[in-house]
Amino acid sequence: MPWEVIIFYLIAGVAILSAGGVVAARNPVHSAVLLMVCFIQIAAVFVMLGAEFLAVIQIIVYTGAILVLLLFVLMLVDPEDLPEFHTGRPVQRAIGALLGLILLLEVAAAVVTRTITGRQGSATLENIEAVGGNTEALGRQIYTEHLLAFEIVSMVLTIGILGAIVLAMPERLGVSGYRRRDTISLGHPRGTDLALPATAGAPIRATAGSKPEPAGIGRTLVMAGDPDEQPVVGGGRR
Amino acid sequence: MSSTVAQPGTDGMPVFAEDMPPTGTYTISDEVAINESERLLTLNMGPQHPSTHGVLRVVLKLEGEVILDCDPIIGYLHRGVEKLGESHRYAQVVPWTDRTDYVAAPMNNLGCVMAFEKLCGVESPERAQYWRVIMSELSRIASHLVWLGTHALDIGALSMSLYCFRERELILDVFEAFCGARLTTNMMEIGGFSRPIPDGLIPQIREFLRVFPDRQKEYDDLLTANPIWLARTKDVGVIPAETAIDYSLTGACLRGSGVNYDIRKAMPYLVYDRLEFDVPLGTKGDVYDRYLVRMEEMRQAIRIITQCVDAVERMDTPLMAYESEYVIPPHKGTMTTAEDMQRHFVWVIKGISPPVGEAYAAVEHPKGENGYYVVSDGSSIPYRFRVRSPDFVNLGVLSHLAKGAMLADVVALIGTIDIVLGSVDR
Amino acid sequence: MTDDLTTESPVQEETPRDPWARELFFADDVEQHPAVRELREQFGEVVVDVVRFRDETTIHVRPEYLRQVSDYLRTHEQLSFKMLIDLTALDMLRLRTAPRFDVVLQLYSIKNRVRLRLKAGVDDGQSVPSVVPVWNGANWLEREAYDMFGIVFEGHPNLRRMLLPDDWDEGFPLRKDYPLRGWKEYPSYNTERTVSRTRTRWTGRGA
Amino acid sequence: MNDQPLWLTFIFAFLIMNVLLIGMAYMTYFERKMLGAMQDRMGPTRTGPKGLLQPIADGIKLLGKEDLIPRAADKWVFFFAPLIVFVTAIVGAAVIPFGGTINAFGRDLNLYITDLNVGALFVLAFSSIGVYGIILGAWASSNRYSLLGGLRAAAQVVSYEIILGLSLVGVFMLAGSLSLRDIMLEQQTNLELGPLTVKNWFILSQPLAFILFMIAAVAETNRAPFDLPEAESELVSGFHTEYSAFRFSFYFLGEYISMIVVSLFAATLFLGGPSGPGSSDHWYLGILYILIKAIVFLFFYIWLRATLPRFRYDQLMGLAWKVLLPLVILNIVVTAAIRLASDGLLF
Repeated sequence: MPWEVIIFYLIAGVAILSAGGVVAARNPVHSAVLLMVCFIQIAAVFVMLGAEFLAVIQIIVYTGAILVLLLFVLMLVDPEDLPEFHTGRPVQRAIGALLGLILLLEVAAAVVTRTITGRQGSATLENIEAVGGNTEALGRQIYTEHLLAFEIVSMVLTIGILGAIVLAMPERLGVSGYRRRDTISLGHPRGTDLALPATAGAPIRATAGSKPEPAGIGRTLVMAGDPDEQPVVGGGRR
Repeated sequence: MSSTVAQPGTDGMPVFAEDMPPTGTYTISDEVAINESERLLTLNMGPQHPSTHGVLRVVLKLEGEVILDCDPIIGYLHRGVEKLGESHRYAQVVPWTDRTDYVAAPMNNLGCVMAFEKLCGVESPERAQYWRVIMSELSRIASHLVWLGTHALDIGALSMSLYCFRERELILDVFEAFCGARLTTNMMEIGGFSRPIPDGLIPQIREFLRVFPDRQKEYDDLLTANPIWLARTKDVGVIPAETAIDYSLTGACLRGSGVNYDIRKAMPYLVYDRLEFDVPLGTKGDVYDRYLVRMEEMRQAIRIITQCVDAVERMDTPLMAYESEYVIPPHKGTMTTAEDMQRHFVWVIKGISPPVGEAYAAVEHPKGENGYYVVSDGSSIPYRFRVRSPDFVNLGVLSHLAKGAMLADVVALIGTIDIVLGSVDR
Repeated sequence: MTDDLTTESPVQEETPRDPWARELFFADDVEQHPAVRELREQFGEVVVDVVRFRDETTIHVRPEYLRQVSDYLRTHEQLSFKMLIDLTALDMLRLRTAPRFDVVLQLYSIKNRVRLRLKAGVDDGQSVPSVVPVWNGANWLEREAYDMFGIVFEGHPNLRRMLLPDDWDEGFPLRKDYPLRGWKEYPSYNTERTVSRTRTRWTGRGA
Repeated sequence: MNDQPLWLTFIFAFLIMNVLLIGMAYMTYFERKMLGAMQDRMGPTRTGPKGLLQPIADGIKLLGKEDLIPRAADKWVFFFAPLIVFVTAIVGAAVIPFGGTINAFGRDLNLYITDLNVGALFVLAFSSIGVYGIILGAWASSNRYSLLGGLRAAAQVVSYEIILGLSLVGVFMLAGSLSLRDIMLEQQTNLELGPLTVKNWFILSQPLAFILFMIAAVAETNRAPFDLPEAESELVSGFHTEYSAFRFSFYFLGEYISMIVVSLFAATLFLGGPSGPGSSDHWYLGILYILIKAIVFLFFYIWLRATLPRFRYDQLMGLAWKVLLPLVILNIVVTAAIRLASDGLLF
């Protein structure tokens, strides 16, 4: 058996095992770790197929960004507070299994028909070599033939980002601002009213005699020579 | 407001622990229970934490990186200095004060000694007063250097601490030459100084005065205009003037907010009324203002020391008010004449017995007002010895400031209040 | 500041001098002290005693009026004792029979640049009104006084142990009947030699 | 480029790995000496002549320490996380070219381990996997300081990876390739600037991209002033608070090796890699040049650490998204426009 096939089966085996582990692991963080392993295996399969660019993009985008954000959320979740996936809900489990099976069959059907008919697309090895490599071929395809689709996808993603910001903003300003005001400190005497962020202080006016001198960046220090000079009016509460 | 449920302890004669009713019960107000139901991250910062300046413990309630609640817990370095002060003779109490704020020990000595002198009605001679001013201003610079180094280190400027400690070393050398100790100086005595001033001391101080302004320019270059420093300190921890007064803040925390209260000017002690200096006042009250105020205070301290050294250089008057009965008799004759030896012996063994009364004396410590309140019942041991340490009171504002700030701001806030846990816990 | 002093018209005819002059705060006759004068006028019986020692004025007030007196001194236009410098307590066990404690407040007027000491005598078990509603800075100071003396401040939002551990069950250490080393027997360390007394080979001295 | 037998590549990879490990050890020595010089002190002096054996002593000490595992820790993840950091840091060096193909020992040798046609992206991809070691280690420690450090690391690395990747797009456009060897070769051509003939180093044509790359690289390697995940004044030690002994040393190794790799990477991308006077004739000069360039970057890292305070978390994210990202996109647009205009395609 040639080496490449052995390595391929090795990688594929690990990928399938880790994918199974993603579903089976009880701790969501373990699932995420196994998903990362699975992604890297898939990237390795891409490399074996000669699609280095896809492999690297797979790692950078899926492993390096999306899964990190997923982990970011999972780390904050107490595993005991999660709904239990492994027990109960037989209908959901059955439907899930069915959907998975259908998906698998679809992929199989596509592969099998392609093998039976023996038809090939335009991305043959010769064509790719003629362009100058996988990366170049991909670039040409995206930026010439599928430019419109590409731009639409990027617009959709931008809208998604904006939507996320809009959804997150009121939370930040409203609820958490409200919460911040509402918490009471153990060390704090009268809680709510003083827990508000400090507003501008009492007006400070320099009385005659003191010399406001520029100090630091954009600040002045009043150099008081006389103890009776009181730049601050008021004081105390109420 | 919830009412207190704490019970007073037992009274009267000694009772043993098992008979005592449980005291120190928590008075957790009902509102606090909110925090339990909220899904907040409780972070226990300290007492072993690199940037709580010792053994301060701060319990934080976080939502992400934003602080919703902050509860400073102190007492990990409590040694009962006040109780110890009530069980030693007057002259023996002074060394205890070294151990409170150990980065500016001469100032603590000075406050304590001034309270005793006020109680006894002793006034130290002029030359001793000048030397006291020199030593206290030197310790002000030393304390501010420690503050600057650790504050900058907390915010991440690694090298500042080493530069600051380099200059502090010069000051400690002066202390060592003056009294033999570097940290716990026990420098001041009731009535002045009983030991003569060493010969080379004035040139040594002059050398420091020559070197220091240039070195301080280096700190300015590193921090004052540094954009990251500005981002971390400007508009962080703003204390309005009213809040500062309300929370009884003193020192740079109060003056950073623009309130003109410096004991050296407001109620001059020693010879401060003869010296020319300015009190820097901030305009905004944030961390950056307090930084500027303290930097300027160091420059003013240099100004004061220069004047004092000029004044004291040709002075040849006594250093100790020996004419008073409350002052330790001169060492001079103790080895040769029996009378002197007896007088000295009796003073040391019996101590002094000030008149019945009470006195409060305060000095402008680098961290704020360091007050000593002494009550005498006519015996040779203080009846009550109260240390009003500035950073204990100043630290009370931390929980107010930390609310709504971010986690990284807490270390900036602790740094800007300038605490030394020996002084907070006493 | 100076404007206030000059434009203020004299209130009392018999004293031609300005009633708020700074010298009056240091006058030998303590009754001329503006704060004493005002408090006697305003509160009458509440002022128990006035003492002057070493240029310091101490006003003893009745404990139940401590908060009102404090608030009056703080909000008074001319006296303006806006700063609470210190709050502590005194155990008068050996000096008088009753009341047992004195709550001591050191006040400072930024406007007049003078200090004033307020005292309120309390007995053990009696509570004092907290001055936290007047000055926030009293929060920690009152907690400390409670911690050290066991004086309960009525209305304090968070009265619990401060310097001592939360589960401290040995009473209040700054009371005069509290022995220096505490009530409990603590294991004393370093009194027994844990290393044998055999001479070490290197120093020739006992270990 | 020639195809050489696999065993030769293995030997070269082995050499590079060992050079990196020893280089890392002496990087710590270099850092301590440099910090010492900047802070008016000596640095290590006691172990060996001028303290030269200090890194070795440190290594032995770390191996000899007790390996503590918190009781509440997730053991497998806790074991596994430091290895991710270490391995991914080293793998990045596989695509760094130290020169072209040379003739030595009677055969043609490649002075690089492999020449991937997406080499630059490969380095980025592995540095993005490296953050898993930090996040997972932080989570597995079940310590709150670690957790906060891990959260910071996740947000920081995801943000600054974008800057790092996009700042290279200008370079890729000019070189017309993602292969580091092609980029290196492109920079060995000469550029005629009127009377002046200079090497076509991309720092000259892409100065903005270079600055942005350096900022992002410092953030990506979690070094001061962007060392928030391990900010010792706030988070004690951040993500490796609970790690000790050789598990800690893996984090330590990983951090310093990734610094070295990033420095080599920057030298290759912007400073012409091994190019320099005489390097086309003598291959060893080329290796010397790339090392010197990398050391300049490493010195820059240390210099930053000695000088600057630390950013706050929100300021760090604000810097990435509000300042650096617009600049980096501007750089791409301007470079693309110039490139098109020079090809006559724009107007």
